[in-house]
Amino acid sequence: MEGFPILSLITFLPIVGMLIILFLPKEQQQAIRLTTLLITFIQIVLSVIMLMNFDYKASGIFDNSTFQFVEKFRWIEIPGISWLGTVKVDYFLGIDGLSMPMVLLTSIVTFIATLSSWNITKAVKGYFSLFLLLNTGMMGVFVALDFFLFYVFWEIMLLPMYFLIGIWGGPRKEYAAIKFFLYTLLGSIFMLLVMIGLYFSAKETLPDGARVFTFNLIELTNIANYSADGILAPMNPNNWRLVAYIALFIGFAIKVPMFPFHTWLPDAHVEAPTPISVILAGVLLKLGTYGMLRISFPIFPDITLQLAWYIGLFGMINIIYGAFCALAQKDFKKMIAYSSVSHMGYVLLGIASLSTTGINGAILQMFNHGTITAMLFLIVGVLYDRSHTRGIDDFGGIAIQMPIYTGFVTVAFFAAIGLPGLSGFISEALVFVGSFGSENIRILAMVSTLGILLGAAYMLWTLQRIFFGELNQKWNELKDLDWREYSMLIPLTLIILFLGIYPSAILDIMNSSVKSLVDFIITNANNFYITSL
Amino acid sequence: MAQVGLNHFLIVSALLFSFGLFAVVTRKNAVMVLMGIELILNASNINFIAFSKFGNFAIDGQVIALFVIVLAAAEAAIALAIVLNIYKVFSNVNVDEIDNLKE
Amino acid sequence: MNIYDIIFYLFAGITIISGFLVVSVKNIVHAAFYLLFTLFGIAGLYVLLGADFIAIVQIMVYVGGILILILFGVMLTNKIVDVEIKSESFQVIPAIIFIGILMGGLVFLMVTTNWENNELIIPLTTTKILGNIILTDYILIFELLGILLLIALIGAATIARKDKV
Amino acid sequence: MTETILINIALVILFLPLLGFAATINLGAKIKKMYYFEIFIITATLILTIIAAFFKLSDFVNTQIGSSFTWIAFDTVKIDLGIKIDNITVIMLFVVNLISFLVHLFSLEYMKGDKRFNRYFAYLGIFTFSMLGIVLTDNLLMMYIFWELVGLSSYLLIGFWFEKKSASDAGKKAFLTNRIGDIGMFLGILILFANYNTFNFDVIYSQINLGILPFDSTVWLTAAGILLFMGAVGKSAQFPLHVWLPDAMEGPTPVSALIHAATMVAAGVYLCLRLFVMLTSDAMLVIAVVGAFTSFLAATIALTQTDIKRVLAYSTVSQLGYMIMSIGIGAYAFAFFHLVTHAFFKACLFLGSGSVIHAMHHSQELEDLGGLRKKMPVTYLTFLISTLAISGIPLTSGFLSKDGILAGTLAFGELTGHWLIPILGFTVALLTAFYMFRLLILTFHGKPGNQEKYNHAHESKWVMAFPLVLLSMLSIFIFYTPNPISAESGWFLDKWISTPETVVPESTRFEFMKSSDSELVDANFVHSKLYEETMHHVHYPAMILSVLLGGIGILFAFLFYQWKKINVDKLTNSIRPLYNLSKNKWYLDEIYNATFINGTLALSKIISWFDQYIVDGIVNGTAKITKIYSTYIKWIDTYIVDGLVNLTAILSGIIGLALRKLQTGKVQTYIVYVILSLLILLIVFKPV
Repeated sequence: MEGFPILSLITFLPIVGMLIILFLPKEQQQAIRLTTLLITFIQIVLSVIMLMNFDYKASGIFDNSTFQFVEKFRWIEIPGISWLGTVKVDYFLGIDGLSMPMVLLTSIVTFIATLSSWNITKAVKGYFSLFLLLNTGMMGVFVALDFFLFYVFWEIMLLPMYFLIGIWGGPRKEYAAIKFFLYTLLGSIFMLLVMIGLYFSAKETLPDGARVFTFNLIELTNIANYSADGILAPMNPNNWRLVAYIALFIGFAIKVPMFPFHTWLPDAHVEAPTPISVILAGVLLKLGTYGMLRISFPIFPDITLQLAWYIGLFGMINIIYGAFCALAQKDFKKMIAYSSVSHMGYVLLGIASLSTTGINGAILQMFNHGTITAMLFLIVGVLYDRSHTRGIDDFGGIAIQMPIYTGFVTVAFFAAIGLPGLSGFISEALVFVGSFGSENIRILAMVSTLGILLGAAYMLWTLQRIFFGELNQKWNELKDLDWREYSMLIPLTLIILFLGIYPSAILDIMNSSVKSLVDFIITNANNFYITSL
Repeated sequence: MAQVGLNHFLIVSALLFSFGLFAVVTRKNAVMVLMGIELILNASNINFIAFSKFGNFAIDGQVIALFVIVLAAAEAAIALAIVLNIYKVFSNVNVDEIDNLKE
Repeated sequence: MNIYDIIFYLFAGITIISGFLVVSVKNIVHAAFYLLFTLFGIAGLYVLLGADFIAIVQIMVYVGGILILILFGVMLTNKIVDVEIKSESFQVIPAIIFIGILMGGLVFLMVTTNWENNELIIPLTTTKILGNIILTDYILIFELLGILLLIALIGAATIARKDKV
Repeated sequence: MTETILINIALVILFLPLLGFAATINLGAKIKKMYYFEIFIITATLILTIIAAFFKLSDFVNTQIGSSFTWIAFDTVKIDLGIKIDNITVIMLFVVNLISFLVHLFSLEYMKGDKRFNRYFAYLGIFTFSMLGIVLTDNLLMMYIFWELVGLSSYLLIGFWFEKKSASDAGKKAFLTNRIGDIGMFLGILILFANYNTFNFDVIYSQINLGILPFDSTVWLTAAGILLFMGAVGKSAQFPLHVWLPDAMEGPTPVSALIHAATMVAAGVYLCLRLFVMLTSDAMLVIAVVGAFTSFLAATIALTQTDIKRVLAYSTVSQLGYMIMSIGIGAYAFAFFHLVTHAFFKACLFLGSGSVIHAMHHSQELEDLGGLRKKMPVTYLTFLISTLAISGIPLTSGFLSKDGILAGTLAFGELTGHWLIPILGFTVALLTAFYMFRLLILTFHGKPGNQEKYNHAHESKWVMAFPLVLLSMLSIFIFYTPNPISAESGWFLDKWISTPETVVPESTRFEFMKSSDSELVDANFVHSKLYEETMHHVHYPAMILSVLLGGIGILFAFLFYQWKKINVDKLTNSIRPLYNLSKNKWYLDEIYNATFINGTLALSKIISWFDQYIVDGIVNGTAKITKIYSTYIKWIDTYIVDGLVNLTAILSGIIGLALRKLQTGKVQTYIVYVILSLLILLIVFKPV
């Protein structure tokens, strides 16, 4: 695998696909769909190849030499602007145990979402072009190791998402799309500010010995690279690190979405077409927490330690608040959307524990939530396609009419509830074990267990209202699943079952990275503390 | 009068440039205008070569001068062709009467 | 005053005087002949500046090419029978004022500017150097000029063609 | 037979039902007769269980066998899963598999013609698998995993007839109520894991034994014990979480027999047995009080219920309360003993009621029944034997176990002064005998309530009768001990079950459980000599009292319902409030509905409103303010900024008109302008 640019390939393959699609005539809808399917399938193959060549012992995080499949060369270089110094941006890709599961998740979810896009009939060409562009953006964020590049990919995602919701969405699509766009853009602005602040605070040493300002995420974690008067330098007694951290955190929290920045999510989900909801919930929400783990935590270990309790607090609020909101919803899709809010709370709680168990659990939860929620949205989509309504109370007794579908629904719902044997359980359990074990947020963890109960309550109540009881005669024409829906639901079910029984398949990938992240935060936070004294 | 140096050449070129411009501005006949332009181009060429000798441009100045000559040739050819066309249309080549650009 | 200076003033005088005559005489044919002298004078200045090859090119292209072309233009646009080929001037007074200001300004600029002045020893013959540099550093421009000339050739022929198809 | 073989057999026993489930659920839609596969699987499991139990109880009776593997490992965390086979395990295995087998058989006839027949058997399969997992596990995590899985299968089976709203409601209620208990249990597990970094029972106990306490405090140890007990409160339907079990009777009757009477609800008791050694005296007292109160509460409710299955359900709750109480007072062995005997006779009672319901075409109200003794002799006889057993009449298994528990409560009262517990215990014995015989008389004696249905009723087929006969046989003392009045000398208690030594620090033990008071007798550990002696000492008084109370209860039942010497209606009228209290289950459902359920729903509505109008309102408000702001900006823009621009335009127009004069249209003029301007620029920006 040495030297083969597999990360660039997996990232930019969708762009190639997009170009192919742009050259296809508009009428060739089937060819367009098949191209997209092929591209996403190749991505799965590539990520599996990556997984097979993945070194489970290499930790990454702050250690340049242990990143894998690294591609690095100068992308932008503007020499000699007087006060700026040499502006240089690297094209720097690489993965470690944090990003590998996310790359895997992205390729799986996009593949499933492609299948689910089959019944999009409006402007097929445009849809799939944007879809593939979105795909590149997501992949890019997970593999970029240069802040600038990260930011570029982050923004690339935004635009296609805006159009995908705004053109192919439901009745209030414009509102939802613009809300999503503005919200996320707000987050991006915060991120941009911090990015620039970091840039002028640290310098990296080039191989030829020159010292230049840097966007390199790995170099930014090294305290030795900061200049003493940098605005975000830890040893600067008047530094702005706390403010920067909060700004960055808000930027990521909007994506998570964290209370009180979550209100774009229900609207976006309800209005977005099914495949886009799948991607939104399956991948996009993970970007926020991934960003925290990749950027906030290693670069600001001191503040992270300082604010861990608040992160945990917001995690707890998310869990309980989201669950209560979900309980009150009358719209099936909105209910699932709020359940996402609740489930992402577990991720926040897990990372706030700053323990290997908690963070392992959090990343596993990110993966599991990706697959489970993807499945939940597909399920909503299946029902919506047939009945054109999403009101929970409009249904009743669907289990009689669609028994196999109900079987899949049961699996997905119980996975979301955290039933042992399905993947959701082990990640939630690890999050709780980790956060309870961390003395700092023990109380929060104890309160959060209420979420387990509420989660079961809203899920089962919905299950009952839609599927059980007498068959509502309005729906006695509904057909059970067709082959395409099987092909979407069965792989996800298998993944959910497999990870429920053998979670180590994902846990082993990230063990060493998570461990070194936690060690790094703990040791460095103390160092920083001493220097700032 | 001092030793002949850069300035002398530049002054010659400045005068030549002014004459050329004067021709361009005042003469009615398009061919005369063309001659004025030739003068202007030559004036600039003198500058190029003078700077080539006295400035920092080394041989490059001469090369540019060469290119200017070539351009001048091309320009003359095209310009005369245009003049012929104007003549065909207006039956004279007096530029002051050809003011369709106005209004 | 050494011999170099004398030769300079000689050529400069030829150039300026004949240049002035070019723009001041009424008869176009005369003006064209004065232009011939001007071009010769400039060629002499080139020689003084060590640009032997350019000087030759100046004579060959300008005198042999452009000047002939201009004469043809004069002939073609004035009836030959009309012996008195004259060209009138207009707006002479304002033009003189403008040009006077311009000339003054230019000379002022030329004289007062603090030019970098480090006189180079130009080699005796520049032809070989020019050839080298044109075909290496300036090859692109060279090629483009070639194309430009071709375009000019075709363009001139097309524009001047009698009947438009 | 070696230990390895035994372990392998145990694993096969565990996973066979899972195979049955997976095959039946997936192929059930295609293959009509798939349920035979499930029957085959359960039969094989039962045979293997009998083999395993036989060898364990003969060859390895005093050894504990176990095996584990690492499931998840990272950093310093290592999560092992494993099984542990001791005597309790194999006896439970036997009980679960036997009853499961009999219920499978019974269901063949009972569920005949149901459109989801295969799925029903598949659900039974996954239930059996999960229950066996609980029984076999050697650690808390796996216990929790299977704990949830039995919850799932219970949910699926209660809501099996999901077309009925009451059935799906009951399933949901069962699952959610259990979840409340599970949260407590989960927190308890978290406390232990956070301190000992393992889920394994034995490792945790050995750590506690070394004096390592959770967070270095006995309070946390007590808390852990009580929190874990909360899991049992949910699963074993103890007050205040008992409300789900009566509703769970919406499920098919064989399911009630298997899950909600014999096995799953006993899982809570089983958990407490596993936890017994780490319970502090405070935790034990809580457990004892909860158990005693539950058994009393349920018994009073059972007095007035008119649905045959509900009476049995409340009697189950009551008996489970007995077992829990028994653990709380330290009568470990009798708790387990009662679990086993109760499993058999209560399964028999439920299946008997199923037989009646089947015969009466799904009529289960007591007023429709009556006089079935002659129509259904086998059912009647087996029902009678089981009723005698649950009432604690000598020569039955129930007498032995119940008597032990009551003696334990007396001894406990004598040793600690908590007399409330024995008083409640004996009251319940009286009430149990009364309401059980009320049920028996109203069902089988007297006149038929519904003549038409009565005429069609007939004795059940052998697949339904055989389980009844077998289970009622197992309610006779001889299977447990040769001595009909004391179980202590029987193999069950003497050889197989012995009370383990508690590991909690001395300061947190009951006075009578101090280690100075224990000794080793015949390789069996006697955890408290004083307690044993006291129990012996009170044994005969307790026995006489309990038989007497049972007899009185039966007598009153006959007086009320058989001979009608006392007018029931008159009596109920005179104690109307008490009657209503009992009839309406102490209004607990209503109270819960009004407070917790409606409270939660109202809270969710409030929060949702808050979300929609406040949080999102702020967002939209910001947008609106921006919009308003922007209209003002637009005004400024139109009239001031744009005004300036327009002014500029007008000005430039005027200037342009003036300057137009300069425009001659002649190229030359323009050139002059250009060059002059250029010259000016050059002069102005001339470098020095």
